[in-house]
Amino acid sequence: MAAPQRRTDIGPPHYKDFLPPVIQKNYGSWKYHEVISGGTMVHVSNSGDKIWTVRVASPRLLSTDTIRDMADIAEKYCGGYIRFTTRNNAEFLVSDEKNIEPLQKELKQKGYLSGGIGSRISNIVHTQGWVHCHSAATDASGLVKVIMDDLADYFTTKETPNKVRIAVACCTNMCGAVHCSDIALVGIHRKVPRIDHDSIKNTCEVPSTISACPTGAISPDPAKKSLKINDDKCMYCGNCYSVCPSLPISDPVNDGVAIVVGGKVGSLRSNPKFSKLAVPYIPNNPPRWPEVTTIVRKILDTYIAGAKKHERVGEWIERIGWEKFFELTGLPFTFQHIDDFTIARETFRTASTFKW
Amino acid sequence: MAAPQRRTDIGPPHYKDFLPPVIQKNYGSWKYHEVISGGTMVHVSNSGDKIWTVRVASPRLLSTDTIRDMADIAEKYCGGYIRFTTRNNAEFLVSDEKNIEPLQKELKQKGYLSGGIGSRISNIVHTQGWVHCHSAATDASGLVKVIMDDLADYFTTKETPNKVRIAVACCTNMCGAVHCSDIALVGIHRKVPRIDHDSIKNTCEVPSTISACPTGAISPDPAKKSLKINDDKCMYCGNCYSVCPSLPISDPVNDGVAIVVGGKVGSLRSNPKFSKLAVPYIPNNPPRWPEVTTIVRKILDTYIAGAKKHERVGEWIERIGWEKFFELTGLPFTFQHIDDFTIARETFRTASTFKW
Amino acid sequence: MPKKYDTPMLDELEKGQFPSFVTEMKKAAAKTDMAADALGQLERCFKDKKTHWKHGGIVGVRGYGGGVIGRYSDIPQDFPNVAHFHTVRINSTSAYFYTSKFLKEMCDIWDKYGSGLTNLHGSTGDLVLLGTKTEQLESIFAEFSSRGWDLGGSGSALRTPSCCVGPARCEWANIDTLDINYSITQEFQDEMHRPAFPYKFKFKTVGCAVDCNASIARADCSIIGTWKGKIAIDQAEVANYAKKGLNIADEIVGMCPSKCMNYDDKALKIDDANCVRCMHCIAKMTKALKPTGEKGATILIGSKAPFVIGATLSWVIVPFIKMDAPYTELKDLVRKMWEWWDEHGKNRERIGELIIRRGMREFLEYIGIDPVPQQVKEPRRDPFYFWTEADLQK
Amino acid sequence: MPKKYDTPMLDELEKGQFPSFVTEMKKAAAKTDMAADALGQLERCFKDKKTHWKHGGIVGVRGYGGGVIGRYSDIPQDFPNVAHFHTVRINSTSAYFYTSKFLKEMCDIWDKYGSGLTNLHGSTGDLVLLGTKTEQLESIFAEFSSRGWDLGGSGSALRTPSCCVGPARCEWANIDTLDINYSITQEFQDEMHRPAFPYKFKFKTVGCAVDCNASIARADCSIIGTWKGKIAIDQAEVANYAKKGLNIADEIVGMCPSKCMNYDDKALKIDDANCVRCMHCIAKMTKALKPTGEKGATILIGSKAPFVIGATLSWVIVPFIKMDAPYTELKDLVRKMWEWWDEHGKNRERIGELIIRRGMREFLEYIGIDPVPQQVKEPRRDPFYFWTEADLQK
Ligand code: SRM
Ligand code: SRM
Ligand code: SRM
Ligand code: SRM
Ligand code: SF4
Ligand code: SF4
Ligand code: SF4
Ligand code: SF4
Ligand code: SF4
Ligand code: SF4
Ligand code: SF4
Ligand code: SF4
Repeated sequence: MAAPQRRTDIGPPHYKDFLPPVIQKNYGSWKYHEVISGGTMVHVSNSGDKIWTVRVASPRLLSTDTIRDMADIAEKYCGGYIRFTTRNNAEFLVSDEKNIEPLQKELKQKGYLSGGIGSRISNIVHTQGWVHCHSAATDASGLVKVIMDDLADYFTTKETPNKVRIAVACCTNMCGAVHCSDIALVGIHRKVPRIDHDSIKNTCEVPSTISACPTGAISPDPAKKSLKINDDKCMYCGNCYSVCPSLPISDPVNDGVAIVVGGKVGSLRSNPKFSKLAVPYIPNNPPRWPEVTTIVRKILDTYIAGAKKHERVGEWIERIGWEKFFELTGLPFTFQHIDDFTIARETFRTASTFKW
Repeated sequence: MAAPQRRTDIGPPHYKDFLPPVIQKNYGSWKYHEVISGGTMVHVSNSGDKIWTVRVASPRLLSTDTIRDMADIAEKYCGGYIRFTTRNNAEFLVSDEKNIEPLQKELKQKGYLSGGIGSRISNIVHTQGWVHCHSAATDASGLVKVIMDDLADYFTTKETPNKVRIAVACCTNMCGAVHCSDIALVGIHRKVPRIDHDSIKNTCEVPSTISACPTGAISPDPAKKSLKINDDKCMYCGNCYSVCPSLPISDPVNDGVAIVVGGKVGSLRSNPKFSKLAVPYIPNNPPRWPEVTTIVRKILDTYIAGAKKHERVGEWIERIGWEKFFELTGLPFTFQHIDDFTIARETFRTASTFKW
Repeated sequence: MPKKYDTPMLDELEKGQFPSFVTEMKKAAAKTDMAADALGQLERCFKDKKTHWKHGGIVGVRGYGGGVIGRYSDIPQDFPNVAHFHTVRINSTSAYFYTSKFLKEMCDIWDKYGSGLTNLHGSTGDLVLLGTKTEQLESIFAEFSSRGWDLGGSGSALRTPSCCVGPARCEWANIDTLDINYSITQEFQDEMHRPAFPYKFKFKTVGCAVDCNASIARADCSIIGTWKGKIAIDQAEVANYAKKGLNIADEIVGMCPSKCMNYDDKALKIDDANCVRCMHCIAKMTKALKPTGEKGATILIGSKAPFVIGATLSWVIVPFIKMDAPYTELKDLVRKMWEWWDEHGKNRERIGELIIRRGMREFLEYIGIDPVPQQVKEPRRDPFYFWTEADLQK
Repeated sequence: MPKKYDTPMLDELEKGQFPSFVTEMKKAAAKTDMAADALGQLERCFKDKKTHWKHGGIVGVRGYGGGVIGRYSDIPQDFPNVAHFHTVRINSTSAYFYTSKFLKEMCDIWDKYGSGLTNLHGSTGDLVLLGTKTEQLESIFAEFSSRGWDLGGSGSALRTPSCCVGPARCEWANIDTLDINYSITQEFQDEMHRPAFPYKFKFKTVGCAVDCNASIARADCSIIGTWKGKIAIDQAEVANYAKKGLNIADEIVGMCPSKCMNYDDKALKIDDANCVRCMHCIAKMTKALKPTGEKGATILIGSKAPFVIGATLSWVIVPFIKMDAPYTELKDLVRKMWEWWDEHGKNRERIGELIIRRGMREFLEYIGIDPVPQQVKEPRRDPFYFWTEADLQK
């Protein structure tokens, strides 16, 4: 096979070429939708046309075998049309009602997990972890797997008060939407980076390394032609390592996972919110991180028991107050929970109105 | 008269020596109070005892003549007991119901203005201004006088949806509670301080002057043995002048008054709030600052027309939204309204939910 | 007879309903040269649209480092009697209660040694005597102190503490604000009179969250009375309020910030565990509602005016502390705070700014207070934080 | 036949209901050496509790400065087939619609030149091909580009824009998210492929404030569809919802953030002037409520992950802009923003950080947008602010 002719700056193909005919016809003219089950919904257009969506979970990390299998299924029931969601689920787009049952059956039989639609837990937005990133303080895919195994019923059938968006990022670069998720896990370090004085001059640009440090802990070390780190100022964020490979920070004993909660991005009812720290540190305990799944489950159960219908995790917590969140979940409140970063003072309680 | 014997570190006299007998008897045992009129209320104790309070306005700046006159009145009707409030009004404390009417009559006849109790405008907390301070960008007593003249009916009789706390500070040192008032005025500058290079070495401590600048606009000028100011960074706050007399900043043409609104300190219904900028600048126009009184009146009228009962100014604005506040008051929204100081980003609108 | 100045601009400020400070100044100006020149210079300020006062130098009384604010005219040639025009701060009584006897004595002294002009009171709470000359200061101090009065604070020192009227004439006081205020003031006389702090320090005490002394906005240490217990409800009085036209559903239940109230036109119920003690319902239905149970205070730290990092409100350090005389726990706590501040504070750095700069952890650990969620509105966002060796060992 | 490793720890992750990434890796490992070594090295990471990847160097295709993430093992001696293990970012289609035909072609290419492992999709929205060697990059690029596909962004460049499903399958889209996304991507090919910005730049477009693409949290430029007009109410459908058990008072009216709804068990009313268009009522009663009037978008700028100053959400710059193809107004605006950022941005400074550093005024003036209250939650607190000579003249 001769190498084909390369082309540049052509951008992606036009989306129209990938839309099922019923979507092309009713584009921009949808009237309403109905959720049929945890994994199936139908959208009805002003013309009366319908399109059914059958959503299945994906580990996101897919082999070509699995993608080919999905393509085959799409050909069989969907005229070859399939899409992926912004949370990495696969959606089979069905134009013909009578294809739905056989499709669902085949999916089930092949072990696909259908769900994620409606007031449920959908897939976990996540990142590379130990599968591909040099920066990872924990694994991402592994955490996703163990959490979703534990909560799978909430993906397929059981309902939560509102959607619960979970995210995982393997370091504080946060390549997911961790900072605005209902429940999120993020890999963290707890030790000062080690300095490889020998390699530093060749691998690192000193000014950008210094300015990468959020706390100003790094300064030049002219004697050694290297850098110095002020241990007292370092909060182990790892940003210096992102710009300078000679400052490795990962540490098998002290790295681990933090849990943040209560964020959201939609504007429904209440404005978008940042996630806030619930648990500062849980040790990495692969392959199944049992402490993590236990705590995530505890937070979720407490939310389900306490929230009003339509309340997101953050809305529920803001209604009851953070002091109640810690009381009800039994999670300890520590010095790490009190902000000391850039907008710390905006988080201090400037009122005597709180709950005992 | 021989000089009396001085004593040191004795502190103030014991408060018990200044409490009327009925207060001593019922101290800590008050049951409820009732507002009788704009200037009179009664507190009833668990024992059934009562104490009436008749409150009168004070310009705070009092001559000894007036204080003597108040003392005389207190002797006549109150067993000599009088107190001042945290907002500088005078309170005549009456134990005998039959003294109230004659007291009110005498006060009226002598020109005292009784009021400030209940859902009204009370006295304006304020500062020295041109009467006594070197730092004043505007006068305080003058502004208080013209505003209270205009709003006197709301002190004496008319009601507002809730208390309206007004404050005036003559510079951004804010020796009043300007930063947490319903409506407040603050004197501001708009020009970079002038540097008196000759006197600076004798009058100013260089490091503390440099660190007084919130924006880091000041740096040493070793050549001149003086200081330099980076004009682009200076926001005319005047803090450098507070620590260094050789950096005069006042400017008759460009100094003036800013109006901030929506602050409060109590926790009722909503937490304490900072005041926020409503009008960045009004020129000093003594003796009666007509532009200022017009705008204060406009803000007040808009509040009275729009607020629900019990809503403070800030609560009303937060309910309708700042965009509506500017629309309803007709005040222009300018670049100065957008924060660029330490917590600026917390004030940016991180949602698409606003009103047109 | 003091000199008389034409004051056409200030005369405009004698018009109108509200009592006029110009009238007050004229009264004093009729008696003292200082007040007369103060009035004349003020007219000049109005004309020139600028202040004519210069930075003050250090003036005071023997053995004290504060209590007097030095003030000098920048046009002494025109107004020689205010060439010096210093302010004397007399430490007021708790909640500003006075007898006519004292007030008259005070007036006599002030007419003799000063301008005859006062502020009742200054923003911090001092009885402010406005305008005298350096050479009078010792006499003034002797006159007052011999009668049992002392100077208040100024400079980098403890400032005159102040409080709300509290138990003296208010049904909502959870703590004895007057006594706390008095006791603190007496305890820390040295800290008040001999400035040795990095910057000023202010206490303000109030009996409840209504905060009639603006303590949360302008005190380095705000002491706010509160309770742990139920709000007792007198249902008959509730019915009375309803009868008299209070719309309980809208005005009370609907405005409760924690939505912990319920009213079914017959009985009012409060879910006390979820009440945040905001005081709204109690203030609007004082005859019907009364806090019960344990009384004490919340201690908040850090409020101040905007320099250098922007205005702050005080924030919770100790959610609840018993406040029984002689308030030893509070005083010990404050001493610890000062120790830490003395050690780390920069010149002109308030304690709140220092906490923001160095972090709550260091402060709390030093003063021996545990972290609790009541100290924050919400936990931190960004997951960057410090660990000590002790934390890692755990 | 690729080498097989023992993976006792990873095997644990094939248990459980949720589809397993380990199973996926094993499928690929059965076919390619690269995937096999990736699996082996991952097991080692699990055992060592640390990553075994090193910082990437710069690798890519001819004429492009991005689109490939270099990746190297730190134990290549043990896992030689992942000594290089670079990622190729293929620019996905708007809203991730695919045909089986394309997917199969993609798989064929990837089995041939790479590990057979993918991410559908990366967090930014690329079709991520996970793991190949430097020498394969040109061939991969040729295979894809000859079929009409191009690389996405990486480095200090425009990143692959993404959007929600919008008008393709959602009744709430106020703007044509797919077309906007496509048009932006095509317009700025050079900015995507030849990194020349101070740092990365991301666009995310959504049809309404529900924000199904998390645009407000992770896009330097968030484009959010909205409307100016009334919410049309179908009262019959309202009644239907009530009949079916929706508690309209509690679940809809009671949760409306602007309290602008009213329901009296007969008719629902909305005070449209006070609606903030939060989408709650519309989402929960989709058959009954429909926005009408002018459609367009709100443009927000600045969201990003926590480094260096803490996480940010995008904030409003332009409250309303019409979004008709070819979106010239938007594109011109963006170009202006970039110009300003290019001029002032430091290395690794996102545009939002730059605005925070230099102030909204300079940014808004440069791009020619007026200040309006919609840009802020509330006006500033502390009354320190700049004036230009022009301001003073006014
Ligand atoms: C398919 C997808 C868009 C896409 O372009 O891929 C999508 C599709 C729909 N979303 Fe979404 N949302 C999708 C990601 C999101 C996200 C983004 C995210 O999770 O990162 C959000 C924001 C979450 C947040 O606020 O943190 C999101 C918040 C919502 C909400 C708001 C929930 C709430 O009340 O807070 C609704 C409305 C509702 O459920 O009533 C909604 C409603 C819908 C509707 C009903 C819209 C419609 O009329 O078609 C669609 C089906 C709902 C469902 O799955 O239950 N969608 N939706 C995304 C599916 C992800 C997945 O696989 O689960
Ligand atoms: C006398 C004084 C205390 C003192 O130690 O001097 C005082 C006394 C009372 N206050 Fe106050 N307040 C006093 C300053 C304050 C302040 C502080 C300030 O203004 O700087 C506040 C906080 C204002 C704020 O939040 O910004 C204050 C906010 C209140 C409120 C809360 C109003 C609200 O709903 O937001 C109440 C409750 C009410 O009115 O229902 C209240 C209620 C009361 C009561 C009814 C308390 C009682 O049961 O005795 C007293 C008479 C009320 C009145 O004047 O209408 N008092 N009150 C102060 C009188 C100042 C004056 O001359 O006007
Ligand atoms: C007299 C008084 C205003 C008044 O008319 O009532 C006053 C007057 C001055 N204040 Fe003040 N402050 C007064 C209460 C306040 C308050 C309010 C309070 O204490 O409740 C504040 C705001 C709260 C706070 O502490 O932050 C206040 C915040 C300042 C500041 C800013 C401090 C800061 O940390 O940002 C300064 C500047 C300074 O310390 O150099 C200041 C400085 C000054 C100086 C000493 C001027 C200076 O720069 O040296 C003023 C002397 C004026 C004069 O010539 O008489 N004054 N000052 C108040 C004291 C009277 C009293 O003792 O009762
Ligand atoms: C692949 C991907 C994660 C994933 O598994 O999906 C990813 C992977 C990396 N990101 Fe990311 N980022 C990815 C989406 C994101 C997102 C989410 C988004 O785009 O919506 C964010 C948060 C939003 C934002 O832009 O702030 C994100 C914030 C970062 C940051 C922090 C940037 C900052 O301004 O703070 C870094 C650090 C850097 O740029 O040096 C980073 C850096 C990296 C690097 C290149 C590591 C590095 O330090 O050089 C990672 C390469 C991993 C690898 O070896 O494969 N990545 N990164 C995502 C891109 C796939 C794609 O193209 O579709
Ligand atoms: S979150 Fe950190 S470790 Fe994970 S992919 Fe992104 S940069 Fe790598
Ligand atoms: S880990 Fe973070 S805080 Fe520590 S030196 Fe590096 S950049 Fe600075
Ligand atoms: S506010 Fe400023 S000008 Fe006024 S008294 Fe205080 S320091 Fe002086
Ligand atoms: S006026 Fe304020 S901003 Fe300007 S130089 Fe002085 S301290 Fe700095
Ligand atoms: S603060 Fe509370 S206790 Fe003190 S006077 Fe006000 S209402 Fe009464
Ligand atoms: S005190 Fe405040 S929070 Fe408590 S019940 Fe009354 S209104 Fe509600
Ligand atoms: S963001 Fe709005 S338009 Fe886009 S898919 Fe979600 S609900 Fe539909
Ligand atoms: S869109 Fe939101 S703000 Fe508007 S009426 Fe509906 S719930 Fe209320």
